[in-house]
This record gives sequence, C-alpha cells and structure tokens, in this order.
Amino acid sequence: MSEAPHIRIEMLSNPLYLAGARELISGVCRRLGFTEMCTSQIALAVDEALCNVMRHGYDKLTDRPIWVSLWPGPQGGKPEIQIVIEDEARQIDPADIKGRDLDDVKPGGLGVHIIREVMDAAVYEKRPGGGMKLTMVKKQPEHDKPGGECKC
Amino acid sequence: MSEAPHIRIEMLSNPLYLAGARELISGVCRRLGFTEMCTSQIALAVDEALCNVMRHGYDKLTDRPIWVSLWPGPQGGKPEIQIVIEDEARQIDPADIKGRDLDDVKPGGLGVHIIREVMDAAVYEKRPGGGMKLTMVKKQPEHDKPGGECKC
Amino acid sequence: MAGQPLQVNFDDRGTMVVVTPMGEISYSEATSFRAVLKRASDLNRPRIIIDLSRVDDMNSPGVATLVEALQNARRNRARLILVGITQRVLAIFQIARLHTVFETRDTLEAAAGE
Amino acid sequence: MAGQPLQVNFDDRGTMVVVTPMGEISYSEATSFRAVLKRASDLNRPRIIIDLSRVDDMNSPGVATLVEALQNARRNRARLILVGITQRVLAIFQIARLHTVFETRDTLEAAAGE
Ligand SMILES: Nc1ncnc2c1ncn2[C@@H]1O[C@H](COP(=O)(O)OP(=O)(O)O)[C@@H](O)[C@H]1O
Ligand SMILES: Nc1ncnc2c1ncn2[C@@H]1O[C@H](COP(=O)(O)OP(=O)(O)O)[C@@H](O)[C@H]1O
Repeated sequence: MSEAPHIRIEMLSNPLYLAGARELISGVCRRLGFTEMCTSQIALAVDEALCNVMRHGYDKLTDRPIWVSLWPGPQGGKPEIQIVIEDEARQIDPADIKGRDLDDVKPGGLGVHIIREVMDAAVYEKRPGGGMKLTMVKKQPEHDKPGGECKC
Repeated sequence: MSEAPHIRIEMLSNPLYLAGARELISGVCRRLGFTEMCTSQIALAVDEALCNVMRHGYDKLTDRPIWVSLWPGPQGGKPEIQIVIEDEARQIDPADIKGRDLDDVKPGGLGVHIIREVMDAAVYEKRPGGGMKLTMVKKQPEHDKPGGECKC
Repeated sequence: MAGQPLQVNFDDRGTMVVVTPMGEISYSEATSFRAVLKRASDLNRPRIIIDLSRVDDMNSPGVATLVEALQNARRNRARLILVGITQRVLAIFQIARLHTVFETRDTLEAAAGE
Repeated sequence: MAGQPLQVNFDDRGTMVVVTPMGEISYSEATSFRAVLKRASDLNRPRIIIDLSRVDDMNSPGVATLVEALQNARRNRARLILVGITQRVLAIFQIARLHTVFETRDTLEAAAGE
C-alpha cells in the first residue's frame, strides 16, 4: 500500500465538510464489501479524527487544509481499507494523544477511544514537513453477518 | 470563486469510487441547504459526468486521475455550488459533447442531456495542459419546497 | 444505501418472467443487469415485468439497459412493464423524458394481473 | 439523511420536559444542542426526557452533551431518560461503554408514564 491513494479528499478544516467526507468513506466502504455496521463504525472513526484535527490541531480555524487518503486492500478477499489523515496543524507528541479512562464517566475524551476501538490499527505520527499524520487500518472481521454487529 | 476549492476529491477512474464521490457531493449539498430532490439531481449530474470521463475520456482505463473540486456559494443566501471536474484524458472539441435528441428513444446518449437539464450551467473546455474540464453551477431554485420536486 | 452491490432475482412464471433488481443500477452494474434482461428476453414470454421497487439509485447507463430491454421486447412482440418505480428513479426518468415511454404499474400484482 | 442540519423540539409539560432533536448531532450541532439541554435543565422539572428516535447520526461531541446533561440532572436530583435510541446511535454508546450509564426506554409513552 505504498503507491498513490486510490481516492483522496483535500478539504478545509470546516465542519461544513464533515458530513461529505464521512459519506464518501461510507460509500467506498460499502462498495468494498464492508457490512453496514462496520461501514458506519469506520465512518465514525474518520469523523472523530477529523473533528479532533479541527478542534485540537487547528484550534477551530476553518480555512486550513486536511487530507484524507484511501487505499483499498487487495480485491477479492475480505474487505480491507487503509485510511490516512494528514494536516499542517500544531504538532503534538503522539504519546499525548490518548482517550480517557472509560470508567470515569464525563463529557469529552471519547474520540481517540472510539478510533482505537473501531480500527484494527491507529498510529499517530509527526509529519516531517510539519503537522500530524494518522494512519488507520480496518479489515472486515471474520464472523460478521451482513447487517449484524461488527466485532470492531 | 477563484480561490482554492473548499473540498476536492482526487480519484482513480475506477467505477468503484463513483458511489463515494456521489455521496460526498450529496452530503455537502444537503449541508449547504439544498433540498433533497435538488441534492440528488446534483449528485446524479456529477455521477453522469464522472461516468463519461471513465468511459469516453479514458476508454475504461481504471487507473487514471480525475479531480472533482467544490466551491460553495456565499453562505447565508440561497444554497449555491460550483463543481469542477478535470481529467487528463483524450481531448475532444466541446462542441462534440452533446446529448441526443430525446424524442428519438434509444439506449445511451442521456448523460450529457441530464447534466445540462439539472445544472444551471455546464461548460466543457480543453485544459491547457491536456485533458478536459467541466465547470458546473447550481443554485437552489426559488420556488422549491423542502422534499418537493426541484425545478431543475 | 449507496454503494451496495446489485443483486438480481429472476423468476420465470411460464406466461411471464419477473426480474427484480436490488441495489443501485449505475455504470458498474449495467453490464450484468443487461445480461439478466437478455436472459429474460430470450425466454420469449409474452410479458416481462421489471420490479424496480428495490432499486434505490440509477443513472443513465442503468436507464439505457431498460430502454434496450423495451426495444427488444417490442421486437419480440412482448409486453414490458415496470413496477414500483421510486421517487428517485422517477426523477431520472422525467429528466430523460422517458416516463411516458414505458408501461408502468404501481404493484407487482397489478402488473401480473390483467 | 447525513448532512441535514439539526432541529430541536422543546416541550415543557410541567412535570417533565421533552426534548426532541432531529437530524444529526455531531461537532457543529453540539453547541446549540448543549444550549437547549441547558434550557431544559434550568426549568428544574423532575424528569427530562430526550427523544433520540429521530437522530440518525451522532459522534463524540454529541455524546458528550448527553453525558453533561446526565451530570446536570444528577446534580439537580432530576431523572434523565433517553428514548428511542436507534441502532446506529446505540453502537456509538456501546463503543463508549455508556449504554449502561443512561436510563433508557423504548418509547416516549414508556418514559412519560410510571
Ligand atoms: N489531531 C489532534 N491534534 C492534536 N491533539 C489531539 C488530536 N487528536 C486528539 N488530540 C488530543 O487527545 C485528547 C483526547 O481526544 P479525544 O479522545 O477526542 O477527546 P476530546 O476531544 O473530547 O478531548 C485531546 O484532548 C487532545 O489533547
Ligand atoms: N468526458 C467526456 N470525454 C469525451 N467525450 C465525452 C465526454 N462526455 C461526453 N462525451 C461525448 O458525448 C457523447 C454523449 O454522451 P452521453 O450523453 O453521456 O451519452 P453516452 O455516454 O450514452 O454516449 C458521448 O458519446 C461522447 O462522445
């Protein structure tokens, strides 16, 4: 998966475009054969990650660039997708990006937890040229009936 | 509308990604305040235009680039969107891109007609660097009830 | 649900054949859908019913397969009836000014009766 | 329908207040939804019912507003009940392990009765 992305969104850091980005991800995932439940969980994870870039990375500025790149896994086998989200925002130590303890019920602190729970892999890095990069991978789980719950 | 697009898709000329692109357009148009009927007609026009690039421009090659760029109209007023589709495909005289006479019922020859019928403007040009460029504009019509038919 | 692959049910009832596509009929699905319609046509039944109630999206390659099926039916002196067209698909027919060209019924029962 | 802006109905019934958001509750909607929930809380009714049956999508900023509303309700010794949670929203609650934290009912009638 090192060649150019098959489909890539370049968007402003404006919440106006969250729904569009999420819908693109959903459309692609369904077409790749992910179950409906898995599709919406992947879209949720991307949405959370984009929200975090807008809120924490860009401090709610709405005119900064975000890139979302998609690579489908090999066709024919089980559906698989790699999603990379990149920004030019403030850099932060990847170790400091962590969800809160879920037993402590309080507002906020759920986004990173959702991303890690839903995806098979979610790795934050500093981009060499500035900004952050989040690489996520998701495979359709074995025992997942169409329409059923995704063991994500 | 000459600044950078607010959201832009870069995609391979693979029908696998048609649904995703269409869904992104729909998500953005709804969020801009277009009625549901208008939203699906705009998405249909984009879909037809992308199909034509894949079939006619790239002769069904699935690994060539297509760019879809969106600019929303000024916020606050009636919803408005400009959509530009660009490719690096075979160039063709814009005058030769035309729908067939609809009174002559036969398969095919509907795509261009749909694009022109649905959008307020649809202009084909040769790109200076090679490939074609289609610029489309759509405003939400005045007398259009939510959920009602869009006088497109 | 956009992006869902197309499935087609095929039901030969002797005097008629009922074809039921489910999902969307756009560019990538048109070829396989055309093949199913060809199979339906080759049976030479007096009536071909296409139930579109479970088609949630269609674009011009999809519409083209239906126009082609209509032409084949006319050539074979068969009747082609479209059933259960959704608002969304109707809108596309209207833009293509094809909504008066096809014989349509609201339900499968109405199309299968008479 | 993704992308639809949020609308919120607000119904003060004296002994209870029913809040009915319609659309999606994500990043851009969370602020205005939080304001409505605050208004509901300020009425000091013994019961606050949030009807989620018409919320088709939610993400963590939306979930956070509900957790906050629950905390406010507890502080005011009011009961907060969530009604008609869709499969999609339930899935998010489950991931956030919040599905057991809220009091829930299937219908508005069930939540308003008792
Ligand atoms: N893209 C990002 N850029 C910078 N910091 C981030 C980013 N994503 C997450 N974080 C950090 O991780 C923390 C946890 O994020 P999250 O779980 O989404 O909860 P919340 O956003 O409610 O704080 C944030 O408070 C922030 O400090
Ligand atoms: N992007 C494009 N590149 C090259 N030629 C095009 C393009 N779009 C349309 N055309 C030309 O315009 C004609 C009409 O297109 P259309 O109305 O979509 O019907 P059809 O695709 O069924 O022929 C096509 O046959 C083709 O010659």
